[in-house]
Amino acid sequence: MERDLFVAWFEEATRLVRADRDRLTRLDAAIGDADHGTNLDRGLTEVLKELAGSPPESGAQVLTTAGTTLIRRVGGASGPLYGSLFRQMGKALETPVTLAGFAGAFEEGVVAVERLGKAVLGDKTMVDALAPASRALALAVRDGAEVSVALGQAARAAQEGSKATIPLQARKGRASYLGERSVGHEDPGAASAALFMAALASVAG
Amino acid sequence: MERDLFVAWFEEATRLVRADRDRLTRLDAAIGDADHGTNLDRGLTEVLKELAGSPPESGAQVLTTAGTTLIRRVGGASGPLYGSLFRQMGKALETPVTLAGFAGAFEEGVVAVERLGKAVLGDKTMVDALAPASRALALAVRDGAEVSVALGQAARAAQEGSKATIPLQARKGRASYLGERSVGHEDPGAASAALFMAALASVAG
Amino acid sequence: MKKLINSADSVVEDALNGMAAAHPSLRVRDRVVYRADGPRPGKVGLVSGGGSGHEPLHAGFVGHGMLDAACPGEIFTSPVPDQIIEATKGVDGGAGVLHIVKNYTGDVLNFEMAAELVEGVEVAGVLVDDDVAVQDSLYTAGRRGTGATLFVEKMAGALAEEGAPLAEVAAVAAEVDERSRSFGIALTSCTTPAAGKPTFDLPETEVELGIGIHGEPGRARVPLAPARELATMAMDALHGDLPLRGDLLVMVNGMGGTPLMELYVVFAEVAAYVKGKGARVTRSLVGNYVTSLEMQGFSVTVCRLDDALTRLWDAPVETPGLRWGR
Amino acid sequence: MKKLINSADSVVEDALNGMAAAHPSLRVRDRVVYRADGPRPGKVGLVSGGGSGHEPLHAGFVGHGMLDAACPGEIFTSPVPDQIIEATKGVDGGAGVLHIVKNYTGDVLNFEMAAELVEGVEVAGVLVDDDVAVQDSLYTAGRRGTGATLFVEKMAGALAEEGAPLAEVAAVAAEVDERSRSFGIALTSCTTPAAGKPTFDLPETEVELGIGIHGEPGRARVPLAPARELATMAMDALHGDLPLRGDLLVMVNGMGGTPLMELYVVFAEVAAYVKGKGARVTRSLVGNYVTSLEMQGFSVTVCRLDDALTRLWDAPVETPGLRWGR
Ligand SMILES: Nc1ncnc2c1ncn2[C@@H]1O[C@H](COP(=O)(O)OP(=O)(O)O)[C@@H](O)[C@H]1O
Ligand SMILES: Nc1ncnc2c1ncn2[C@@H]1O[C@H](COP(=O)(O)OP(=O)(O)O)[C@@H](O)[C@H]1O
Ligand SMILES: [Mg+2]
Ligand SMILES: [Mg+2]
Ligand SMILES: [Mg+2]
Ligand SMILES: [Mg+2]
Repeated sequence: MERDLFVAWFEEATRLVRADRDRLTRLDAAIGDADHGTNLDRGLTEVLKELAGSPPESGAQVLTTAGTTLIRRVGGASGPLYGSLFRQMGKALETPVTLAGFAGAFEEGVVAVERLGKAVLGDKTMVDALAPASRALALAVRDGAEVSVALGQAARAAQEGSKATIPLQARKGRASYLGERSVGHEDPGAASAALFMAALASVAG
Repeated sequence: MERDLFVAWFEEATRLVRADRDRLTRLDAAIGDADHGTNLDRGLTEVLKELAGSPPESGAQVLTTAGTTLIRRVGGASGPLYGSLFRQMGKALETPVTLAGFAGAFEEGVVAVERLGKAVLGDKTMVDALAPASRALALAVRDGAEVSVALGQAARAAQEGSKATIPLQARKGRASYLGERSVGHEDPGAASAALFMAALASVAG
Repeated sequence: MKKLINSADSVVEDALNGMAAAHPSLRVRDRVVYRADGPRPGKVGLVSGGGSGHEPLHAGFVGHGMLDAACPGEIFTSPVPDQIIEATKGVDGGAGVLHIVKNYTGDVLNFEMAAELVEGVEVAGVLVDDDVAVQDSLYTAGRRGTGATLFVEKMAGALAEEGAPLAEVAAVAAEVDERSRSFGIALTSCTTPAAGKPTFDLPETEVELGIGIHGEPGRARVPLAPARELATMAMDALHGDLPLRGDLLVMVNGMGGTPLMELYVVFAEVAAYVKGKGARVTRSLVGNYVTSLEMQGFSVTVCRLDDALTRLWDAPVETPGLRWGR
Repeated sequence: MKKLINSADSVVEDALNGMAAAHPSLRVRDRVVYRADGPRPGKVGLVSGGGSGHEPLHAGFVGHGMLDAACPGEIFTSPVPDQIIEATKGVDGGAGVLHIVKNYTGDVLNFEMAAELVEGVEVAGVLVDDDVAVQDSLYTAGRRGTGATLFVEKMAGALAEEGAPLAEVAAVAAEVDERSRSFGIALTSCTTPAAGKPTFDLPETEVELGIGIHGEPGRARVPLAPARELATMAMDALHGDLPLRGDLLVMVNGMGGTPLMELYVVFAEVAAYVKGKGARVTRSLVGNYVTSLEMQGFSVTVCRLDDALTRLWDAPVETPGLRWGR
């Protein structure tokens, strides 16, 4: 059932974020305010509670519930940004879910993040992981790739995108305050976005 | 000239206190508020300035000037206590200065300290160095000892008295707040009193 | 980490309980701190908020002549839209509500979402961005809001208390921000309860120049120097951005762990600097007002006053963190 | 040592210059801080003082309704008689002067000497000794004066402002002391500028119970515990000495380096404790008021109020460190 798959995505993402909570917070300490791991962990814990408390009926509903919960519970920059990603995906996702449909919804979500954050690729934000992932998905769809291959490529693209933030000077978010001193550090939001994509590849791949 | 001798006493005491300033402050840190070395150093520096600025005419005047300056410049507990010691000595000291006369004046000074501080031997204060020194002086006078011998014995008695404060539980001064935790530390005021006596033995002994 | 807390998770909640217990003039409900005597019909409501850890900002500035409500987020994490929506509705006396928002992505996004979602209340917003340590540019997040937030809250609050309409209150808020600049220097890092260790490592011999109020590292590290030199660095940065002229409101603000005595030492240098530029400190504030947990260090905020703003600054205020005139 | 100072030698002087620059209501002359509007004929003058490093105590409490002058000594070193004599003469409005003296050997001796030497002014004294961490006995220096000093200065100051005679002002001062108790806990040591290193070493996992305000070590070390437990230890010590009953004025005071947020966490626990004993917190104060340089930690001071004292507490006060009602 597609609904369970999406629930599993958030369960796995929560597991990965929790396991990497201190790393995410450390990344945020270096160029931000040392709360990204805590923020996401708190938010995802609430998401799982919400999903368990009033189980949604569709994959799309899982996404909107998760997005709304993140907006309502996280705060900070990442709360509204991740919240908008999933809410927009939920709105755009059609049933039954196909790989192409998912890729389209994901792209809409990423565009929502870019709009809200006024960030473009290379600003050293979560967009630097999300946008390449979306692009990889779209290419995989075009090439008629298997779901597992497509999601694997998306996860890899996100991971590479996150690492690619290291040499960048931040132009958005808290890291931008550091100017040149932001160079040489991975963006925490890009790193957590890579975890989301890895979680998806692992449950649906 | 006796006046020069008393000036030399304060010069030597200043030298010794300055050399041991950090040790005195460390002793005060352990059972007090970490300022005894600084307090005395500041006060004695002012005493030397005062003595140089308006040179007193007699040994007695050196003592009263020093005492008044310590009262006016040090503050804390040790300012009034050392100040009273030297002021009272200055009042009591007769010209020409004899060893017996000095011993008598010193005893009066020590009594002034005890009165002002309401401290008795064994309370773990400067009295624990001053009173034994006074007693040693008196005994030496009784025995007709040489000046150098008498002052040497006084210095030793002060030094031993100071070390004897280590096992005591303080009943006066800041160290009394520590109750049993004051045990095992040398009293900073007793330690500085021993320096005063050592200085005297070194310039007049 | 050594902190007077029960647990990292409960610290914001516990502190709010303490505030509620200490100040009968406040009401705390669902993570919003309100004036107990509000809302007042016809009065513009002032709502601010942001991450916790900056106390007394913002909750300590709720009261007569200043804020009507504050929305405290988790430590260094902006509040969520729900809090802001509740606060906005709760303080509306029919004359609309001003959101005073420090310019951080998180604060801006959450306040924007709340402003969109709240219904039946006219909402205006002001963005505080006074920190000259941050390069301002079209392509970045822009300057941070720090010390000037207190000035904006105080002066806009005074005008609102007089019954001025929303547009005027918002305009004065923007004007105060426009006329204010800040610069901060840290001697030590802060430690967030959740992270449990210092956000940055700073050697005994160095200071961070141009720090914000979230333990963000600054723009540069320089050797520890006497207060006079550090004050000069801060003042040069301010003066270089907005020349010091005329009557000034000057705040020397502690970052939370710096004792008042040291702030006065800095203030003496700042006052001398201002005098040297031919300007006048006509109003001042020295203390821990916009803090960063237990960080040691200071920030200076300067606002170029005119008579109208001076009057608003002097107007009575009665909050836990700032009080005079009543 | 990381401090915002120019030099260890000049820190008191520099801070006083900063105070003078920041507060036109004060006059600083020869190491005495006076009310600029004093002395007032017929009003009893209030003089206090002590070592520096406890800011805002005492100089921050000079002003209408509180002290007429403060005599700041070197860091943690009582002032010298000359200062106290000058201050006493300077504030005398013909109705005599009250010396408010914290019970430390140095403070007592220097104030006593000054009282003896000052001529032509009627002087009364009150000794503040509220710290229950210190065993009280005929054979020791007795209890220290800590947080209650602020209460004594406030309430005696209010009575003096009303024009009460010296004997009455002194009696109320003594009564406030009698009804007040304090207990302090340190998380970290302070560092005096002259010593340059922490007065005591305290492991990351331990706290000092029963500390004073000069970096004196406490009576015992215990493992670091949640705020609730630390607050309970402090309150048990207070309650054991003077049972909590009726209306209470409660101050949760920071030692200088503890952020306000943590003090509110402690206050919540203290308020709950008081409630549990069936007493009432009717007035409170939360903040850094009687400090120990940059020490982290807190003290609780409780005063058993009656209506007369409540009225004196509520009376207007206008000082840099405490202000309400004007
Ligand atoms: N304007 C923006 N657009 C896109 N992503 C952003 C933007 N600002 C911040 N982010 C992302 O949010 C992350 C920080 O999230 P978090 O630490 O939870 O919030 P905060 O910065 O408020 O403390 C950054 O690492 C970055 O990836
Ligand atoms: N009541 C007292 N009688 C005699 N000596 C005392 C008394 N109280 C304190 N002292 C001495 O003063 C010393 C402390 O001096 P100092 O550190 O300069 O002053 P403070 O205690 O005010 O900081 C103690 O070590 C002790 O020897
Ligand atoms: Mg962050
Ligand atoms: Mg001492
Ligand atoms: Mg944050
Ligand atoms: Mg001292």
